[in-house]
Amino acid sequence: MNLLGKLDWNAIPLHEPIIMGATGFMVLVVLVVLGFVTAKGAWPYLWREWLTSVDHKRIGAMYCILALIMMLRGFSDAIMIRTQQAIAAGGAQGYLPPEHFNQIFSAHGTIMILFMAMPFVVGLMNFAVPLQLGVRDVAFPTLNSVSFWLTASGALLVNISLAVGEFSKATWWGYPPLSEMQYSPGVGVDYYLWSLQISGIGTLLAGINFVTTILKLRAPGMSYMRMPVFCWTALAANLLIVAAFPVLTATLAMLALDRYLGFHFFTLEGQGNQMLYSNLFWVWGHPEVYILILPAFGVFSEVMATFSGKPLFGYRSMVAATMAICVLSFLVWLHHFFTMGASANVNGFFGVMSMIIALPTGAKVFNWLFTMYGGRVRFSVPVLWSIGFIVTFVIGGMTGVLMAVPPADFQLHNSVFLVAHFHNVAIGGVVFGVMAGYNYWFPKAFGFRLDERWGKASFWCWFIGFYVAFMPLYVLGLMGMTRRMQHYDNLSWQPWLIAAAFGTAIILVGVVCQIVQLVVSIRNREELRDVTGDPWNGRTLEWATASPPPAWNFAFQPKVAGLDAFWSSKSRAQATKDGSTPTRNYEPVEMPKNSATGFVTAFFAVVIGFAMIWHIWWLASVGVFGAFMTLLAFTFRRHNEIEVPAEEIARFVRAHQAGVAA
Amino acid sequence: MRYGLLAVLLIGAMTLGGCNEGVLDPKGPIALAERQILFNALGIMLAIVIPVILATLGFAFWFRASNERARYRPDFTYSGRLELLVWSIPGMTVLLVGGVAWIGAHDLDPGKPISSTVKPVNVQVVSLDWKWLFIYPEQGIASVNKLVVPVGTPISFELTSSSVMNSFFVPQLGSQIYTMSGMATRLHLQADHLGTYPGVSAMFSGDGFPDMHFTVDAVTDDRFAQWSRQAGETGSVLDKQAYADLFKPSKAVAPFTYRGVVPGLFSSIVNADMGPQNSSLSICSTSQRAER
Amino acid sequence: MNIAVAIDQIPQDALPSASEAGPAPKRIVVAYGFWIFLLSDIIMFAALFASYAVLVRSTAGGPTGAQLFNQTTVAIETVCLLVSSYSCGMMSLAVNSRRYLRTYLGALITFALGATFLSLEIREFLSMIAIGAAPQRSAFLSAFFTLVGCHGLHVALGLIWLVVMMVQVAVFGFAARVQHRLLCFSLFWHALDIVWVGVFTVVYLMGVSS
Amino acid sequence: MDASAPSEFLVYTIGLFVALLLTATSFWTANTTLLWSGGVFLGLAVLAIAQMGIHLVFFLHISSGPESTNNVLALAFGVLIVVVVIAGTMWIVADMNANMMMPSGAPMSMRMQH
Ligand code: HEA
Ligand code: HEA
Ligand code: CUA
Ligand SMILES: [Cu+2]
Repeated sequence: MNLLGKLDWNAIPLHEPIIMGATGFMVLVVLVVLGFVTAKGAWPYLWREWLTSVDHKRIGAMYCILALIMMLRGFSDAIMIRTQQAIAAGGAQGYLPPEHFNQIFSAHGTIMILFMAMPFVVGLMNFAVPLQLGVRDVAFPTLNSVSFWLTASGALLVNISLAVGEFSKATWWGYPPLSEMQYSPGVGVDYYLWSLQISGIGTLLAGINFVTTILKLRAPGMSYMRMPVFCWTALAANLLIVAAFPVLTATLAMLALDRYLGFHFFTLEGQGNQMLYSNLFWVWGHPEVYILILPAFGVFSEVMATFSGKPLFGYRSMVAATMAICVLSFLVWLHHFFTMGASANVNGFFGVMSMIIALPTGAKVFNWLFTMYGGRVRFSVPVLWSIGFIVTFVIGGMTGVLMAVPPADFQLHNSVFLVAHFHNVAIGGVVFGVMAGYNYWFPKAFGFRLDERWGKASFWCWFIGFYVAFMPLYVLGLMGMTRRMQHYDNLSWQPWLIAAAFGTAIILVGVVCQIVQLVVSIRNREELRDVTGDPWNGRTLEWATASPPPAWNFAFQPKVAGLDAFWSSKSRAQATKDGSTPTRNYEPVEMPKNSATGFVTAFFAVVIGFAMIWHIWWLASVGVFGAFMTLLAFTFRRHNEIEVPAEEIARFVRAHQAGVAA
Repeated sequence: MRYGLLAVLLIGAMTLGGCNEGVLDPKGPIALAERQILFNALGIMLAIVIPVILATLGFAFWFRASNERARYRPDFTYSGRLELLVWSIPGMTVLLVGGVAWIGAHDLDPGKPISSTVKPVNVQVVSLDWKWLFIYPEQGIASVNKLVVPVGTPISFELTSSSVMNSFFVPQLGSQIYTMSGMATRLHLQADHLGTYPGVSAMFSGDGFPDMHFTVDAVTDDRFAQWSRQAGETGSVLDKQAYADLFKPSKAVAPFTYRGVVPGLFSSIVNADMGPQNSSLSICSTSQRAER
Repeated sequence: MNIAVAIDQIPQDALPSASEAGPAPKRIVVAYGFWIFLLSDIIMFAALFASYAVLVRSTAGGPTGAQLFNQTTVAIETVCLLVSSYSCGMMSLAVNSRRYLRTYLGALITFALGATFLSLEIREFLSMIAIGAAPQRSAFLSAFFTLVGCHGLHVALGLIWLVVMMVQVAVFGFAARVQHRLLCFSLFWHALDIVWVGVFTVVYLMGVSS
Repeated sequence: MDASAPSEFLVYTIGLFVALLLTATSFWTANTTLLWSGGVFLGLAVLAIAQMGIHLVFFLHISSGPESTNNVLALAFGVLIVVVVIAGTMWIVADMNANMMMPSGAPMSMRMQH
């Protein structure tokens, strides 16, 4: 009986220079950051104000920071894929042997979708939705913190796999039989399973939280048809989370039972059915990509309207399109396995259903166009991302519809044409969207704008780099190149792959510009300071409060009388020229108290995950017990609220007004 | 405008780049029809997508805040007529492409035999770790990593896998299809031109995946007869023992042939899951893949 | 001028519909959030049901449902759950009218019935494993144990939750928080019944009759 | 509160009674030889759906009143997804099984029935 399960010194790949280099670098960065925090004596502050915070704005910011860090990890994987494929032609094997290469693209896909894009959109929703709804916080603030920390736990586990053991080599789909014990006896697939399960639970809880918040907590007067479009897209995305993630949980649980207890869901032995996994995986997988894109659509709607200086065109059809996409996205999943051998009726049905999604999406695109029409478009950074998005996404959507034609997909499936499609929509749609949102809401979150020049430079590098990096893949796909190739013999592919690698280098420059933008903006924050709380002449309620907003968001509960609440109240105020501020009686506000529940639960979640991966059963039981006791302790806490005295609120408002007047 | 031009250039490059091999250089009726569908669907969609891109850039340029001549109309937020347009233009497109999809799915159903006066050749395909086995039941021979077919003759494939999922794919002949253990998928292809075409696995299957390719030789009937005769005279017989050897994982295997095949080998590979009573092929369920 | 105040100056007409009434009270928010959770849980069960339906004939030469299932046990289990739902409802009524004794009594009966259900189920599982019908035997049995076991796991968690709630009633009395949680518990318990209706119909009755 | 208590009590009691009745009918349907065997499957499904409805109305207090509009909408969405997931999966996998013909010509689903 081994106390440490499968874990021993061999788990650490000491003989692999690349992996150890990357690990060493990561550990170094972490140590530097920790050292810096310790030297500054910032631990109490961090603990009090961030790690245990239940404030939706803080949690939103932490989600985004997590996403940015994971982006860098995902990007380094991408660079490795691109350089490997640029050189491993003919007889050459490149510098990454299969067992590394296969881990790298599996990790890249998993991280980009689940630990980069997901946290980023959830972070933006966290930050903006309660503000836009005109309320103090989400429905369940402590649960929100638990959600975040569970997501972070999953991300941590994925990164631990770099140093201890290995990550999955069975792609981000984890299709059996390849992912079964028989063909993947290592711990890689277990890392995949447990990191997805843990973060998946976090995401599910976040989804529940946001559906409840949007449906049950809105400022007085904000009927459904007065909600900002971003809130609508957030509602749709979270409904999809609530409906899709349980399926993923069940599917991965079945795979885990196969691997851990010798069940036969998907194995040939015992007459399991591998097709069942593919089917269930995509029942989740397809809605998942819309969970990512819908909030991005919401960001573009806000940005387009704000920077065109007019309300969004066709609000009602935008709402209808959003909800239509939400429902339709559950009816198309088979388009990911047209080539499995279903009959023509099944393929045809799911093909046509997939295309029908182009209809509401197209309506959205046209509505954005007509929002610009008759507007006064200011070319700030968020707008650049939005216009770049429309141009790029339309191409990616088109190639998606192309693959929704079954006979065309018979030729394009699993080729790099498909890889080009989904980067076209994932980068041109989701990444551009979160970048727009990041530039748009940054001043609200931190009180100063981001530098425009570096922002624009970053955008152009990304935009051009994207085309150079991914258009060649369309060509290669048509030339018959399949995805996930560690090396290839066909020398005529190589020039295109070198071009693609070059494009990735341009994107890298864009990423560097982005980091510089952040540094420069922090340095020049006094010049970039936003004192009014409304740097863009916004339309929605988040711009009605100070930047950064106080913990309680609004001194008084805003009352809403129409669409674009803030915009219309500003025009009304201008019309009456009523600049005087009536004196008001401030009332104390009840705020949820900080709680370490999320952090501690997540700590135990990491323990459970790690122990299960390495078959250290006693430790897993300790983790379960610890997590249970933590939650129990939380439910026995007597006071969950603190009261912010009226005087403090009045002081804050006075200071803000003084700033605005100055 | 620049991007429109860029797109046109890129599409041009695509067509050129894809011309010498791959799916844009079809050598059989299935691939030909699929290329046509691909182009038709692309054409239908470009007719709407290019104007959208141009309009995006045009609107953004004309309605820039610094343009004095553009009329500012902050109240232009709804127009029933435009709304109708907004939904019906994509609607029409979807109708068209959807029709293509539905009819195409039926016409080019991989399980549908190719109608022809020529009697089809049957080939049984097995994907192994990491190579392809082609069994010719009528000729009683088998070949590894090399598929020889008579030109102008429909080939009727039955496919299965001895280990993980793979996808049998010859881009220049058309449709790919998955191979899965314990079951048999169907596919019908035909080569109309003499030549040698690359074939691959399109579904990632582990460490040896990138080397899991094969060649397809489309030859005349005479050459085919000759080849199968020759193959029937040399090499060993693919019996259970030989299959067990072949079953062992290996990468980048040079093509070779088997002089004979024990009858019913393909179905016993498919039926490896028939339960304990059929343990003759139980090797199938224990992978011998090396893991570090 | 202060913008936050400008918002506030909007003439406050009568707020007509419920959707404009402003944030809902805590009780409603909690119950609604839990309702959404239950729906997601039911969707998870849907995936398990779908898997069971797909795999039900994949017995790999092993025993089938008709050979394994004992309808008498299932009937007793069903009655246990149904009556426990009723006693759970009685408990909710007692909570609403703040009666301690009735609350404890309701909880006790609910707990006892739930525990009986669980022990019957465990006994059934053990007897199946004893005759070689373990989940490792075939895909059908894997799906069966997972689907039914997942429901059983939910019941077990419900029992733990019930105990915790009774301690909280003893410690905090009928505080608002405790009431909200008891409300959620009863929703949970009733939802488990709904899942069980699916289980006994699809797994046991359809399995035996076909 | 006192006025509402007895009626609530009645609701639960009726619910229990009806649910027990439906359950008994289900068990009877599954075991009787009186019914045409082809209809048993359908009958069981209908009974189960009816009983789920009873639980929703009498135990979970779902009603059509304005205060539970949101709950009903969410429920409808959930039911839609449940139906899509179960029916879609069964349709797809059954179709695939039928297509994955054996060399002998017997469809795979036939083979799986022993
Ligand atoms: C954010 C992510 C995202 C988005 C938004 C989309 C959007 C779409 N996707 Fe994509 N897709 C992925 C992410 C995404 N996809 C990923 C990650 C994969 C692969 C995963 C893997 O295999 O690893 C994938 C794979 C994938 C496949 C599988 C291919 C294969 O495996 O062989 C298919 C096939 O149908 C498809 C189709 C579509 C369609 C029809 C849309 C539509 O929603 C697009 C709609 C948009 C438009 C059409 C443009 C705008 C519309 C107009 C301007 C109106 C007029 C136009 C027309 C009517 C055509 N996608
Ligand atoms: C959201 C999803 C997403 C995103 C954004 C990306 C981004 C990129 N991806 Fe990836 N990719 C996938 C999802 C994604 N990918 C998936 C699902 C797969 C399939 C995996 C599988 O096969 O199983 C895949 C596979 C995949 C392959 C295919 C391998 C193969 O099958 O042959 C390649 C090849 O080049 C690739 C490359 C890239 C590149 C160059 C980028 C670049 O665009 C990267 C861009 C860079 C960043 C996104 C980082 C930016 C960082 C910042 C902006 C930080 C800024 C910091 C501060 C402000 C502090 N990806
Ligand atoms: Cu195909 Cu079983
Ligand atoms: Cu999809």
